[in-house]
Amino acid sequence: MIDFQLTENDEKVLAEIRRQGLIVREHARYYDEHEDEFPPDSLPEGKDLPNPFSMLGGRNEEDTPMGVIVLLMAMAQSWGDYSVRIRNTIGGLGNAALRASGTEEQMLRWNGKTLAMAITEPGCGSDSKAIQTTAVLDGEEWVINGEKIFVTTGCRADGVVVWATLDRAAGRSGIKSFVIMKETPGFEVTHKEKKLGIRADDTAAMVFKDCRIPRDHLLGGNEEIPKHGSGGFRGVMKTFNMTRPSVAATGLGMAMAALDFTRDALADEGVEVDWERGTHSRSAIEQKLVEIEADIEAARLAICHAAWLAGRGEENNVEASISKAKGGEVARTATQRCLEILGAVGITRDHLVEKWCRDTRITDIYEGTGQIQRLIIARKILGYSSAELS
Amino acid sequence: MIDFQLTENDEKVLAEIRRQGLIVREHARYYDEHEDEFPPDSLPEGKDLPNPFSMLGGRNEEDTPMGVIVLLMAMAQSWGDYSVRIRNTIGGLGNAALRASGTEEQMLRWNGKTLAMAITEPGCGSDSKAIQTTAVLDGEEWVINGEKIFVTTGCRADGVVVWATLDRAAGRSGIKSFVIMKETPGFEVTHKEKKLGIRADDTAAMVFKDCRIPRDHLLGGNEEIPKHGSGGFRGVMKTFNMTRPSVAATGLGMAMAALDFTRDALADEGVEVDWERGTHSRSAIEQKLVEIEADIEAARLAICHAAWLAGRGEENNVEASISKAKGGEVARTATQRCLEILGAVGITRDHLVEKWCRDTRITDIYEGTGQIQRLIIARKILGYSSAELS
Amino acid sequence: MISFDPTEEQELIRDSVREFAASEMREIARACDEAERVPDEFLEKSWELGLANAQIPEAYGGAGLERSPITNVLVAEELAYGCAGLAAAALAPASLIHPLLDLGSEDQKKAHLPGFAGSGYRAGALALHEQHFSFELANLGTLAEPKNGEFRITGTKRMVPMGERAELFLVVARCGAREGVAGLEAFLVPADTPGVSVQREKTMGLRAAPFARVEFDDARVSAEAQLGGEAGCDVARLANLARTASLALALGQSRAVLDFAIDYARERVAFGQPIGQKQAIAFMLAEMRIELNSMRWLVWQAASQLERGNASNRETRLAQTYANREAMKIADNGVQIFGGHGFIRDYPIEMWFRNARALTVLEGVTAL
Amino acid sequence: MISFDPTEEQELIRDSVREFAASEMREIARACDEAERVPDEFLEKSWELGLANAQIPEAYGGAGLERSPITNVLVAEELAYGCAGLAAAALAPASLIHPLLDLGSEDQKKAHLPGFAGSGYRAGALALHEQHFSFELANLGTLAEPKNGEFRITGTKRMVPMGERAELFLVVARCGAREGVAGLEAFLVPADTPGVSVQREKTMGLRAAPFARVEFDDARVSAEAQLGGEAGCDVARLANLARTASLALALGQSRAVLDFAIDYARERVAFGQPIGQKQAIAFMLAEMRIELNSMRWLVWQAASQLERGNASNRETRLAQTYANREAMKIADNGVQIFGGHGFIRDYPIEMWFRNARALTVLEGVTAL
Repeated sequence: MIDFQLTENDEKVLAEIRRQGLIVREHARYYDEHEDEFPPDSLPEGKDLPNPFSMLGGRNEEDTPMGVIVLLMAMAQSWGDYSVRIRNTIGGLGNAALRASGTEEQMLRWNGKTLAMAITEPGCGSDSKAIQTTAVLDGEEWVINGEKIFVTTGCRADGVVVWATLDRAAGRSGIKSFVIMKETPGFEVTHKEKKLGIRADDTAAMVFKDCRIPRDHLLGGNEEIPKHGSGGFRGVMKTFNMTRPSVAATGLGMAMAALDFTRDALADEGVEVDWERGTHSRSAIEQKLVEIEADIEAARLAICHAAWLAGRGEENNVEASISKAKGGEVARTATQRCLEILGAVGITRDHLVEKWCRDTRITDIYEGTGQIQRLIIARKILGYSSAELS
Repeated sequence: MIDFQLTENDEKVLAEIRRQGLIVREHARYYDEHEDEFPPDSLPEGKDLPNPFSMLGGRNEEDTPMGVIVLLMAMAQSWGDYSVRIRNTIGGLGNAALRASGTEEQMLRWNGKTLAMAITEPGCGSDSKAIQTTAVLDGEEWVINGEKIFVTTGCRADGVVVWATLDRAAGRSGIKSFVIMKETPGFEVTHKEKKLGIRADDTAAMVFKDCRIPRDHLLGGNEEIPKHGSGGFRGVMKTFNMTRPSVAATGLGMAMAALDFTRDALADEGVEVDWERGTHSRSAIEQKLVEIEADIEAARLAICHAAWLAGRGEENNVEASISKAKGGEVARTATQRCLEILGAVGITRDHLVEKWCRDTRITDIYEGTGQIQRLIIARKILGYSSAELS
Repeated sequence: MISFDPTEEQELIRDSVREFAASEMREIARACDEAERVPDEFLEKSWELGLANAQIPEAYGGAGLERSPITNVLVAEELAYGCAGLAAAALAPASLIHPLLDLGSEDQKKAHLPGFAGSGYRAGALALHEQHFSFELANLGTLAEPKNGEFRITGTKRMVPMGERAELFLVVARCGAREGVAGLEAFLVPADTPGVSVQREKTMGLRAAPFARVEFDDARVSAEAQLGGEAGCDVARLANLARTASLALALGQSRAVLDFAIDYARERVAFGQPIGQKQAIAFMLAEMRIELNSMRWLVWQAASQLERGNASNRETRLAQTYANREAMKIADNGVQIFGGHGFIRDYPIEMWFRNARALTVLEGVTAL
Repeated sequence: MISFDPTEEQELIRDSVREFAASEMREIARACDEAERVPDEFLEKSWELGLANAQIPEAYGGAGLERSPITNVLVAEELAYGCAGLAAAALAPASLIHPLLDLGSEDQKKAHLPGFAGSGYRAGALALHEQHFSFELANLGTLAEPKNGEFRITGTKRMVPMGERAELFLVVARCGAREGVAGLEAFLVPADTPGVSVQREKTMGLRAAPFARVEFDDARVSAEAQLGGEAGCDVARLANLARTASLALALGQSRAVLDFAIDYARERVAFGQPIGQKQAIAFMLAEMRIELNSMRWLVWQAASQLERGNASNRETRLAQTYANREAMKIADNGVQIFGGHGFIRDYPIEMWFRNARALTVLEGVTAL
């Protein structure tokens, strides 16, 4: 049955997250301005507050499916703040990779550890097949050498899932991912990046220098290099199809925060959208508010759709990219337009909108830029290989 | 001196064209609905009206330079109608080519003849180096073979400037242009295209079958094929740098007509822009009107700038493409947005706005699509050859 | 819950309409557009399929399919994938039938529904739009004055779908002193009522569907003509049913443009390659695909609110703002991808461009 | 006539400012942004160049360059090409000087201009913006009440450029009963007037330029403080001088972003090619180039109207609508082209992004 209405159970969970989000926000500016400090693992105010994820227990068939509600929760969480959380219990992107591609034994072994994901290198952005980091098997150990940047939660994670190539000549097929824990000799986190936004967030640069890890740290365990073009890259892509909608959801939550602030601030000054009216009897600002809200809603539904497909185990390659492309674009433009509406006072640091505008700017860049997503979509709908359309 | 104000002399000429344009408009719908008929060479109402071009005599140094005023006149003319004119005295695009590349003798020989320009072929749109029409020298005659489409004024012109290749292997360098007059055996106009807009306009498809023309019909007279890449194509490009702003101007004139209609119609219903007010005290419709007007003004100035450079004999390759890209985009989107504002009644054929919306849709396509213009601009600013950026 | 899953029944209906669109619409669409007429044969076939009237309950002689705005979105998308103009013609009666089903009194249903449950196509139409360029439902000017137990209707309605052929109009008019939408009511006005005159509209797009200008010059109808009876009806809901239906047509229209453009981009060679292999074209297509998705969920959401009996003002306005804009952009870029061929009528796309511009400014071609 | 030709003198000025931007601004810009301060040394050098005060007539001790809003557009573009934040700091005094030149009474010029014609940087600032999110000149709330031959000024001004350092404010306030812009006047208020308090603003962008929040709590100034004397002044012109100046800064800011992006696109290799050879990136750059041109002519046109002494309401609003939108888009796409590097502060572009967002919502950083 096609439906778009959240149940009471759904609303209850989301309301709790938003309530906690308002607490979290009290700390958001501080950690934005003190980027050398990490937000605490948990806020003292949160001690007696329920964990919204634990509230997912008592759900039934009429409620929004798990795959979708989890992303709505992600939106609600970043609606509070991107970096500061009541408690930081959610793993990094590496944990998603572990869940998607790890063996059962591996999932057990690293259960409870926070794993970051290290893909990007100074010389390669969205072009993951250009990866220079190497993994060479030496006896029962892999020797890893290379440099990674833009590793989210890289400073604070317990370990990192690192993409490295077994054979550069094999292109994408030669790329495998490895779990490397923090204490491993030869693994060094070189610095925390200074950024436009999500400043409190931990974005690391790291170096691997003859870093040796046990043979069974290869994620999934398959050491074979598939024949060129036969899709050994698929495991990685499978991860993306779960993470892309999540990344989009996180960005969109901040855009929602910006719109909510803007809407409330203007309502205080007497400017409010009357939904019964159309363009011909709206003010210019009301029209802008409607347009921003429509964009946000479109992105929200695109994210829900991609997640819904994933939750049913259906192929969602195109839809995951759509959700990321749309979500990334809306996250940044919606916040920019909120500032446009709010004018001179909006760009002061009296309020968080300017921060949300900076924070959301990453959404359309990391985990595959909007351009990469469009390439993926275009190839699929045109039936082209990456050689035919690059 | 940087200046943007039209002089009284300027205004007088333009006002006269607009006055005649209002007469012309009375016939516009008829010829749109009767596309098998050609608008007359001159309208009877125009018999005693001055020729605005003859009004350009008494101008002085303070007036807008000739290169620019001529394009403002083109805008004012298509503001009346694209196809119907008080009198059809202006030559076709072939005449511009003749002026730009013809020898003095050729200019004299075909003086007073209307010449169309035949470039596009069924297999090539914006890709002019893919031209299949051939010209082979046989004694003192060229033998032309090939098929051309989208030849503006091709049905009614006295002759056509045809692009043909002397040597396909030479690519662009092998392409030359030839003047072929209507009575020439082997030259047949096969049909008048049925179109979305500019329906009264004469857009021909034609075939050349062993069509023989005297050797001196080669425009410019230079039979040599320049070495690959040495820019034998430049003559053609030079033409474009004059015609691209003109084509943009013609499209923009119609967009101006659409905005004027929309503005007046809404003013009659009490909706009017107060220029002293900003976004926060405008209605949504006023805001849209301001945005459309800003776009139109931007395109108008880009066209003026490209023409101004051309008039001074300065290189205007990038600016000509900018004027065409901007003009083409604004011509179509402005008219589309006017219809959006005018709502249900706007899309009826009671008014001309729907016609302007159809008519302007060609502006971003012919004489090089907006995409081709962007390629040209990008190559230039990035310093890339067409091989490096294609 | 949030779910994107049509029911099995909805999927069956969608498949059959998809087939109908492929076999009965595509081939005749261009000729109908050029001739500005819809063939009776097509209307009769559409009627047999129950496109506009399948949700009339059995009690009134209908097929008794579940009343479902969501099902109707699916139907409208598939039909408009065939041709938005022909779709508008086939679905026009639904602009009266569905509001009547939702908002009519028992007496009104008894009186009017059986007529639309018969075996031959029967036109009826919502008369909503008016003469003003700054038309807006809340400012609508047609008046229904109660006098001596009658309503006297005066005003000019524009762009009434299938207006020439309609036997019954559902006329939205201002009634009483209240301002805005709250002051509006709808009236069932037979076309042969004295004072009603109908004149064909000439339009830019959707030419296969004949629209009409309908003048009401002191047209008198009985008190029973007021939709919903004495209590009146929720005109906001009526309008949202109509708006969302137009948006559903925009979905199918846009999907078709995307498919045309994909095929053309794969076939058309320029500069030695199919143009689809150029990022500039490929990205335009990706953009269309992205927006088509986004449009669809917004429209489904609005319909889902209507199906739940909610007002759907917000959801409809969001869908309208977004989908109209994007549908136009998709058609416009479709033309651009076709280049010169986008401008000539030997190729399909120019008709779809005109249909897009027309469709996206109308709020009352049909109703969900 | 329509002409795009700067005078020879304007070209000379433009060249020298261009050189100044290259040698004195680019290198220190990032450090100033991070420290949120502008070095005195820079301000003094900018002062020596006469950026803000060269048009003060010789009679008041100035350099006596021709008063020309067009020249000032050229200057602002070049300065902002160096850094919009530093440009705002250097040009802030012009937000007071230029309106004073155009609209001040003879007495006011005599009293205040010599102070700005001296050899050391002297801050003065236009106090225009206010506390409301829906701020709009016509609805401005600061009041100037005439009482006992004085004006009593009450209100909060926001985002006053160089406000902490300013010795004199030009305060726009409502005076008298007339509504809208017609009811506004401007007042010369010394910073040490009792009731005036100044507080540093923390901002998203333009951090090199210290902005301030200035409160006027029953600040009393003499009748002579009203700009233009008893007759008052044309606040619409004053506002247009300020708006167009911000737009001129947006030109230089956008041109710089384009140049950064071109260089990066040529250098950065991905998928085996410089990213500039990809149409998706190349077309973004072409788009920026197109819009940069269009912005520039619209801004020049507005300035040209001001130079002719015309109101320039329409031309300024058109330029504002267009240039603010496009400047933001250019900066936003600049970040996108830089990808991950666009987001980290080791690369320049993130600062330009913040400056773009700040600049394009302000109407009073300086004045032409």
